[in-house]
Amino acid sequence: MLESDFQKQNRFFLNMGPQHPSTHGVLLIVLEMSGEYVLDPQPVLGFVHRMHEKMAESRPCGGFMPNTARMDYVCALPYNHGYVSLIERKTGIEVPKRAEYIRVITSELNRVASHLLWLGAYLLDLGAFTPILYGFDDREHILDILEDITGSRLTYCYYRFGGVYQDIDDKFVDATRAFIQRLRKRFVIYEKLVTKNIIFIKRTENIGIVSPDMALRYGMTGPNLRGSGIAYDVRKNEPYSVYPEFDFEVPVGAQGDCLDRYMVRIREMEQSLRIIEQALDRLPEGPVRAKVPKNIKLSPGDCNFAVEAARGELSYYLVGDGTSTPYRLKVRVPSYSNLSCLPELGRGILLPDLVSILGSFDLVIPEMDR
Amino acid sequence: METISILPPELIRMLIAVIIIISFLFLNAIMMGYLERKIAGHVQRRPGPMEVGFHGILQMVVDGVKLLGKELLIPFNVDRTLFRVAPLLSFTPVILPLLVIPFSEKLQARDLSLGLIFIVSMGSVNVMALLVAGWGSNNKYSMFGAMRAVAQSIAFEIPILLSMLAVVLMCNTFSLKEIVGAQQKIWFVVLQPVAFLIYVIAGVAETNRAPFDLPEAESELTAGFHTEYSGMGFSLFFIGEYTNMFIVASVATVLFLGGWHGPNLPYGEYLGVVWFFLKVYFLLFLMIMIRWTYPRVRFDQLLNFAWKYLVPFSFVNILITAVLVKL
Amino acid sequence: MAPETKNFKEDILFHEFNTTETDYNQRGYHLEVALEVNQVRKFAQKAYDEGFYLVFVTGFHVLSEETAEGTTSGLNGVYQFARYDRLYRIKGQVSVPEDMSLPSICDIYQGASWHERETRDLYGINFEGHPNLKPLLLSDEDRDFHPLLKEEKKLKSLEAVSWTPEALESVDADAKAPSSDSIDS
Amino acid sequence: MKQYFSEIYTGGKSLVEGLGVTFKALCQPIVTVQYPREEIDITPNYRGHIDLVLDPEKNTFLCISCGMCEKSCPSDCIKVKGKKMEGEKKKTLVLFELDFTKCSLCGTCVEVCPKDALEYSQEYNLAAFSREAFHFDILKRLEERRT
Repeated sequence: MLESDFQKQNRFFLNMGPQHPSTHGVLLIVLEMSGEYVLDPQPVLGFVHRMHEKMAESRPCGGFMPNTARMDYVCALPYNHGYVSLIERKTGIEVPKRAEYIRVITSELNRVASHLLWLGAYLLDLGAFTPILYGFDDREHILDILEDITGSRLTYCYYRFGGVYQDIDDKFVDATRAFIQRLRKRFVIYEKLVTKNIIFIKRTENIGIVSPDMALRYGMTGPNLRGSGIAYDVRKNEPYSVYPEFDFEVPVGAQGDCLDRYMVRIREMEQSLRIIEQALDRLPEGPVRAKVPKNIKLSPGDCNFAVEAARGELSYYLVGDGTSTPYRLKVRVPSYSNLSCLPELGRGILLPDLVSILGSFDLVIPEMDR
Repeated sequence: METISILPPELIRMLIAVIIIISFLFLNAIMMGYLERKIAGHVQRRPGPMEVGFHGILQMVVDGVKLLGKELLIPFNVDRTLFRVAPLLSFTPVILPLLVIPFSEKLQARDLSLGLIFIVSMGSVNVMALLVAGWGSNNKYSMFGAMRAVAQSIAFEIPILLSMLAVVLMCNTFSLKEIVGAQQKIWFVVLQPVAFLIYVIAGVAETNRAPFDLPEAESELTAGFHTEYSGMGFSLFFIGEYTNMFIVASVATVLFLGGWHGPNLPYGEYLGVVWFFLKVYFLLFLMIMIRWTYPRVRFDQLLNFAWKYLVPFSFVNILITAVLVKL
Repeated sequence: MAPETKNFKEDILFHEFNTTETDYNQRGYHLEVALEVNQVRKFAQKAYDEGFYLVFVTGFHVLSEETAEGTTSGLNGVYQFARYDRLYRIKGQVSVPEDMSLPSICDIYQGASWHERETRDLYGINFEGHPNLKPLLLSDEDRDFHPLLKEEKKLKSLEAVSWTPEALESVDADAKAPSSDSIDS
Repeated sequence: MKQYFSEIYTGGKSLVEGLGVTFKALCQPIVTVQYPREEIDITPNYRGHIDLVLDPEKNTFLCISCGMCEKSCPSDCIKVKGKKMEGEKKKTLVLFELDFTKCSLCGTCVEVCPKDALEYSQEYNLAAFSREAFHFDILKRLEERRT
């Protein structure tokens, strides 16, 4: 039906972005359209390209820490986590147990915050205004908790090679426990307001179906992949830090539509809360920072470290040359691969569905552009 | 009929009515704008406008002044005539229906025997404004908005008419005054709950309010048909939308909620307006709450909803009503 | 709970290539594959058939060298693949010949399309067979500007940045003896 | 047909439930803070831009102008200058500038300082009309705090 003669003759281009409300920042999608049907969406990236990888090559490895938080500012701590773990793997620094626990707790809190923001932003894309404010209300609690120990609210620079910047206190533990209780109650509200809503279900069910094969060809990871029914989570499949010590599930969807991706994220928040609870219960005593040489030397050769960021697998690939400056640092960001399937996924769908798909991918543009 | 002879000539009466209605229309837009912001704020657990006046009560006045002072930007390459005409076109037809609405027993500018038909026909002119605005803007997003508005309006006009017809069948008149008069004992919402529901849903869609705000749909079409408008051009659309909401709510009040009827007040034939406004603003409150609760429906779902659910239900409803009335 | 890699015999999957097993705990991946230019597509096809997904395609810049086949361009293409169902990461590395071109794998892995466009932006590697090799991250005006190419004096030879057990130990020796002014916890 | 009606029922019910949530929220107190009118106390751990620590006993800075912070700063935004005063063995700090436009608040300078002479300020209301306003003279800020 899409390739009728009429539609072939009546194609036109529509620039969606870079200042479009639902491209979340500065993403341009050039849509070739026929009526309200999208025939060929081509994303154009690079509006906030800052060449972080070049910056990494021009300063000692410790100096790149603040940059990691600025790639994905919504979920900065896993980016910190990946980078410090990479350097620790490269140099063989042992991290105290307590520090690893703190890393896991804060990373998971940050993941929940990221998902809460996504929840609101997605509903905003679908035209509901209120959930984003509720999401922000909850997220604000996390930011307050994290601000208290990290000193910043968004672009954290909390982890250090061999540990964390400062120890957590009882106030943090109590606040986190209280927050978990609160969020569990709030899930009921989200379920009533959003998950069960018939309009929401109609807007997301059977929209933008990503088949497992398609996910593999595009290298999709994270909740977008798990929505397609593949239980791939770096925290489970490639355990790092102290994740193997916790009991948590990897939620998966059934067919890979927007609703599945939504449900995966919602259930992931619950799992994150479980991890945090277990970590708080078993929090070991001890130092939070190992002794590390002042001048960290990166041995020649390459090294890879993957962590699960809120949007999927984040890989750092480092080539060292014996000095303290990385010779080459490649950051493999999840959203980049996730979005690359859009030209295939968005063929022949309606414009509102494209907005729904974009929202369900949970894109953070500065992360893709780096 | 004695009262008419002591009234001023009909023309003066109409002029006064029009002046009152136009000033009320602006007042309503200001009030609705304020209410919408305040309710939206509290629904989202924030205070809403707080700075201008007591609890921000003058915020909308200030905004109005600001919009008046803004330049009416006319983008390059637009159809200048259509672009300028569209806001006026959206504004004028919403004044006229107010002339035939009976606010209380005696407060009615003109009681047309075909009042209901008049309102419906004026309501359809409004979509013309959206089409002209979208077409004249020379912007693809505006064009999408305009096309959606037309299809949506056509689809929802039918259930609106059919649900009205059910009421008309029950009291055998198109005159709004007589319809209210027929509800002296029992409101039609009790007798016609399905028609009432259909009317409210279709009315929300007719006024392009969320969750049926597809012509605007800011997450898809930036701002839809009024993307290119600024200053007064934009605010006329804005006033038009709120007045349209008011008309839909007052027609619902007249048809289903018993118009000015309520517990007796002194000077009931004039002060019935209090009950009327209470009912109207209750409905408007409901419409605002709906906007801040639900996501937007998709375009084809909207049309499906009209044709697959609203139209069959209203047909069945009419059939049953007709049979029962005949009995 | 942690997926055991020992039980799988992935390393034999790529027996037709020049593979080296690596220590996962030190390098973060399990198998290193040294590729020739004409093997790249075969390697990608093999990885796809075996159910690997593409992690990234990138490159890095070293000194060009004289080899038996001729002068290399100094650029190296790096491909990383991993699996969804179990823990196994492989890295393919290929030296880009002097004409600065590599075969494109974006018809096997569609996701490689963007990675290859990015690599062209940053290094100027021309991926032959790519249908749409337009700049992605950089703008069209910067077509011939490749930010990650290093200056002559900063370039090191491929050996200097390649992994050797000895190199690690020599650095380790420095690291294992923290100097007195190291930061206390 | 049965599905048609059950969908109307569940759909309608979900919509009413959603309306219930927002209506409940409408009646609950607000949770936001009217920012310029009210302010929340900021946590003592907040990491603003750096400041020199004022030694309460000597009523002066602790900085020995060793320049470690300057060297370790990944963004090159710190400028430290010491001068040997006559009759003193050690250098005295004469200039300490921070270019806050480049600073990424990583805190490396504070951690690297051998004398713990740097601290984080609690200031977050930072807004100005010019770029130059963010070239802080940290030493001058200390002089102002001096009693």
